[in-house]
Amino acid sequence: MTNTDTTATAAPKGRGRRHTRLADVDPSATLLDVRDLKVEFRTRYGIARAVNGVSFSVEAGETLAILGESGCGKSVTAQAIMGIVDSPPGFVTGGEVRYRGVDLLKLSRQERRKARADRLAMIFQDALSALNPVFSVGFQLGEVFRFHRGMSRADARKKAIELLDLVNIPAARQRVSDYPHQFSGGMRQRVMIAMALALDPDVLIADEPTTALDVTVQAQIMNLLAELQRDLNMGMILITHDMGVVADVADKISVMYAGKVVERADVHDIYADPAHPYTKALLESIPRVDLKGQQLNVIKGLPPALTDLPRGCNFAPRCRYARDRCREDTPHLYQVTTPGGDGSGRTPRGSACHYWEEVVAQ
Amino acid sequence: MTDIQSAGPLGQPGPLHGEATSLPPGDGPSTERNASLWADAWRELIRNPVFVLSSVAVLAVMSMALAPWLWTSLDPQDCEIELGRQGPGGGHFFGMTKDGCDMYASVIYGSRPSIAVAVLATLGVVLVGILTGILAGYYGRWVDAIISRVVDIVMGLPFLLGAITLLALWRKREWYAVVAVLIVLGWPLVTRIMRASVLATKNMDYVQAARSLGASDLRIITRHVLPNAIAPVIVVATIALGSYVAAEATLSFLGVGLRPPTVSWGVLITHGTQWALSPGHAYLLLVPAGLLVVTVLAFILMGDALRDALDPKLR
Amino acid sequence: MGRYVIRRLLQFIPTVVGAFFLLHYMVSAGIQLRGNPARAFFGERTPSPEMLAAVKRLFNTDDPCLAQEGNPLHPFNPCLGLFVERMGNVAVGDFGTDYRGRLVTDIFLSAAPVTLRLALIAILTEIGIGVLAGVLAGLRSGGFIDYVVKISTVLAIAIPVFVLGRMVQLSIVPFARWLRDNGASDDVMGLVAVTYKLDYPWLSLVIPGIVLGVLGLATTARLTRTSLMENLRADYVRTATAKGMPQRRVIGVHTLRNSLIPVVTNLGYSFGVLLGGAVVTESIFNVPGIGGVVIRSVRFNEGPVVVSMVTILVIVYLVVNLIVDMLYAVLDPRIRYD
Amino acid sequence: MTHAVTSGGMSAGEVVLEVRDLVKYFPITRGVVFKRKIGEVKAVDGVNLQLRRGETLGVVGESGCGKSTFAKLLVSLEKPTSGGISVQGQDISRLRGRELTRARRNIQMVFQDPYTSLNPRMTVGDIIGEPFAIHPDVAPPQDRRRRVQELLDLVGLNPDHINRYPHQFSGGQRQRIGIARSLALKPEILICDEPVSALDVSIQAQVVNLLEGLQDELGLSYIFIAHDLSVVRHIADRVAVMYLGKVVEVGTDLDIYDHPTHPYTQALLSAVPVPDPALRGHRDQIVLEGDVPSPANPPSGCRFRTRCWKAQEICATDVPALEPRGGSDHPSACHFAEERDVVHAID
Repeated sequence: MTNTDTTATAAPKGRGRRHTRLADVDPSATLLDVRDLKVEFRTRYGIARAVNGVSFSVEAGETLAILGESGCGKSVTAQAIMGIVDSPPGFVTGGEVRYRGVDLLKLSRQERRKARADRLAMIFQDALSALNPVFSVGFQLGEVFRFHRGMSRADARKKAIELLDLVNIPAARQRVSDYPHQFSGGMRQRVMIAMALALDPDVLIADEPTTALDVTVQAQIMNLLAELQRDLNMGMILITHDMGVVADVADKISVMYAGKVVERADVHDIYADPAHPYTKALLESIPRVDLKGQQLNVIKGLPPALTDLPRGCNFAPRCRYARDRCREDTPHLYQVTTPGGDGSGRTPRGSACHYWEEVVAQ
Repeated sequence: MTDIQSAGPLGQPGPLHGEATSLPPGDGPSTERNASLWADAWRELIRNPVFVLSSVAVLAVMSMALAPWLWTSLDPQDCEIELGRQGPGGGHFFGMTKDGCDMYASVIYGSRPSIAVAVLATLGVVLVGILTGILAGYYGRWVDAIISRVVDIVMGLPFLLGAITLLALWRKREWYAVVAVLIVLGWPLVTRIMRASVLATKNMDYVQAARSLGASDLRIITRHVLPNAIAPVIVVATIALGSYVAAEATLSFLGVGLRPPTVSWGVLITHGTQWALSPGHAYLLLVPAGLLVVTVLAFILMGDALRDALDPKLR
Repeated sequence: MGRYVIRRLLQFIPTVVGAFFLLHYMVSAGIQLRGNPARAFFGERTPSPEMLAAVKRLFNTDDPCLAQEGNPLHPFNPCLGLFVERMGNVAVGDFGTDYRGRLVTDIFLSAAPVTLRLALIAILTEIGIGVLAGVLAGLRSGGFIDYVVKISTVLAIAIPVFVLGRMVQLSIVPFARWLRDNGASDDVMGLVAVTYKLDYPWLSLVIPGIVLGVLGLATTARLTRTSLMENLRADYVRTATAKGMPQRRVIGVHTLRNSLIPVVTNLGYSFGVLLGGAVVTESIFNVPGIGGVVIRSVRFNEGPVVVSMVTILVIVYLVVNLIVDMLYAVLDPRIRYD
Repeated sequence: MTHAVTSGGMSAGEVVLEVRDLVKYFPITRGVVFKRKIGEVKAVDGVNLQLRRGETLGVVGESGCGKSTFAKLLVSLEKPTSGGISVQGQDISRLRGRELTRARRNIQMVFQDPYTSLNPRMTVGDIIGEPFAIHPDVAPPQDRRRRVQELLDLVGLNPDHINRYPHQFSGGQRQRIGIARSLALKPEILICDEPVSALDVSIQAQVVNLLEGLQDELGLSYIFIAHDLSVVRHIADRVAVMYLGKVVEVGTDLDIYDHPTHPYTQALLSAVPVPDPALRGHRDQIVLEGDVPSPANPPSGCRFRTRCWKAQEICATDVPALEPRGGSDHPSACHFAEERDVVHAID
């Protein structure tokens, strides 16, 4: 472990007064290491613990998928990493987001902004609302270069055209002065990607990038993303609810439920031997295009309200493995060893279930 | 219907009933909001001190207009011209009007014509506006084209200028002429709001569902469109009521509104403006104008509070 | 953009004609219902038939259509022939004369510069202070400034302009006296004058202009505030932040432009309010502008002069609205490329 | 044709719904005062389909392919430009007034969005009871409450919740309310327009299972419109694939998913991700270029030709008919139809 690491752990909890600096990055440290991240929303109906102690890490050239249903806190996690949680009502109340060893949560505003510009980038689900309707895409792309690289208008425009070319938008030279509403859904998402890639980020966070798109367009966009990620050697965090998309592109997966990571594993292991009842139930509840006559299993009930989480395991009320212990004792992330894994042990597996062995065995 | 009656629980009772039974009895997913949206808005409103205060003020003013004798035992007609413009004091806490009547009694009784004009004008504007708004929004096509064009045209006449013109040609300014002019020039605003609201509601799937069940237009409009589209109109109507109270006064001031012997707030304030700059007579303006401003303010604040409570975007 | 402009221009013509027709129709119906304003002009006196006829001709109300008691449409006869005739007159700039024979257009032109100055001061107040207050309140919603802006704007909306004008005068009088006693310069005295002073064509209009602008200021501030707050929550604002743009650029460029769209669209409507308010303000501050003329014509029962004056103002209003719509298209490309 | 495979058993084969040459064009107008037509959006352009008793016909396609307009035509929310819709032999597309209202009892719709398809100002009892209010002869007033409670029970909701408002229910529960409403008049046919696409994955299965259970119980026939090909495969007996207002391929689920012959079907299926990382790189992947063209200005000849890797000159001139081709026995509208398995692993 590195120097910055120890000083940061020694620093008082909560938002440290002492700012760390982006210049302190250690190139040998993990690209992005999120530890025990906590975000809460203070609403008039109480405090919603949207993210409740989430940890994961990504290396360069790696794709981590965060999988979960709506309201599980996956998008808020992404926003907390970027530092764009709407505040109020949202507050990051704990944890660390280490980029190459530097805790982004302890950066000054100015440095944080620089990190957003240069190191991290994000793609949003709905490109139509994520792009400003009153500026041309050329302006919105070029702005990044004009502002962060001090380029002239003409140069920024040239760069914008290059980027549009990079994401395969036909006739980029003409389309650069068009407005977002003049593009189709798929093209808009390409513009979004171009904007994210403008300053060669090391980490790309894609928040449901294809949910609003048709399957054939989804395939185009996912291929483009995978290709760019490989070429630019980025670490990618893919946030989605679609288990099919994840199976195609992710290297490893963290499954979230009610603000917590309930299972994490290598992509092959998790589909072969899910070790958490939630993951297992999800896999059994989705139909597959290549199978007929499948029995769809149903997960009874609803996810808990984040303002009123149950005691013990959050999933216990819906779980078919649940016992008394589950309603009392909050499970931590147990280390999982699966018999059926391919033995390479690329990613340490974890499952937040007291009875994970039983889940794997069945 | 026998097949459904005999159906009972289906083949897979567990999963089918799971979602419903897993909830604690009597609890929906959001326990805080356990009633209709109006009830919800109401609960928020009665906790809002601004709304409570402004509705108390509105109720007070309304009772003045309906039953002025509850507020004063004095007769506003009981005047002595020699006492005109006598300042506050000597049993007349708010002084005497220009014509030597008790100012307090005059202001109380003066609420009636002012409020009556505002209430009637608002009623007319809302009725015409809702009707035309529904026609334009629901039926679309040429009905909408015609109504929207007429709305544009009437909106092409600035409100006060239009009112001055129309009333200038009316020799005696009876209350109903003022009401008529306010309605003629005011309805397009409500039409526009209602039309937009109906258009938004009309595209909701529950309207399509009712139509696919074979519901008549009348049923769809009264049961589905109107209840869901009317909230913004209620907000606007509340604020309009206040602004019509002010409009009555302004028209009186310009010499085209109500005029003596009718004693309205507008008439009293107009007298006040004529005398206010001479020393010691400011009360002639400040007393009736103060009450008018409080009234208008109450309606506006009430409308604002309603908007906040009814606007789903703020939830 | 070109098609939008053409479409707007094409819509402009029927609106103008329609507005004139509405005005004409209500005026005609008024005459048919309530008698000829030429008669009202003489008040209590009984004019000779010749004099009455002469005034009717002067007021352009001698059309027999207005007195056709037997007509089934009476008293709601639209008198289309008269309307066409009047439109013809309007088209060549003939708005008739007052009872002394002065051309209404001349009266209008001589009074217009004063009103123009007054309106300019009012609009500057309205936009400048209104947008600023709205932005400050919207950025710190729930904060102290927001509170102050909220209260003062609601108050400003609740007080009728003529009451506000008189109250401002009431509070200025002692202040002006004190200034005079302390030997303030003439310019300062011009500024705090309670009525218009010919010697100070700008200074003595500052206070009336601000009074006139207050109502628009309040609506502008409220609109800016809500619009800004709505846009601050928009996804594209989050995108701008995620791009690493500093706060002032996120707000100054990405949020403000979008927030000002509804404010601009409201400007046209608020100009109509301003015209009405100008009549009131000019009357309170004795400003010899168009409003003064309108009020005088009302007092002297010169209804047709009022109609002519208002007709000209409606043209001005509609032209301003047309310009505002063009401005709207400049701000919002979604309209332009419809 | 031999593709009439049905489920349910009992009176299989009887056609309950037949669509002939169904066309719906929406005019595009321009003009300030007088609207003149400058073009048409060809939303549905000559669709022929049959639905048999107890069968589920899946209709799949991407946004803009006309499948939602098709659903609205079937339940008479839109009037067809031409063509006919026969429900049990009666052409409902020409009906008006009371006759239409009566005919609606046989064909009802389940809507996509459970949040906008229920009137927020009405109680659940009023929502599910509205069909009885509109068709008073179906249930006498004193029976209505009981009938509503039976329907609630049927779709797996607590019958005591009759006086609650929609916002007190979750998305899945709301969709059950919508299904209960559509069943009130005992229709033969349900048109399900994307009934699960607005729901979370863990809730989708509940609604899919409910629909399947109801079909077995009540002998319903479904037209199941969706963009999610996996769900359609699960529930449908036969599948029609739509592209730009036309059906390009139709057949049993086996025909379409395991033996597709139209290039568009193949591309569509290959784009569907399979939740199994073991198949990664082992499936035939076809990535189409570009977006779906505008239905206001569809390409000449075969509409898919602008994105098709097989397109030749004939595709621009001749509209391919929907007929069995390329050694396959199910109809496909491609001049160069050829079977290609894109769903399963190829090696």
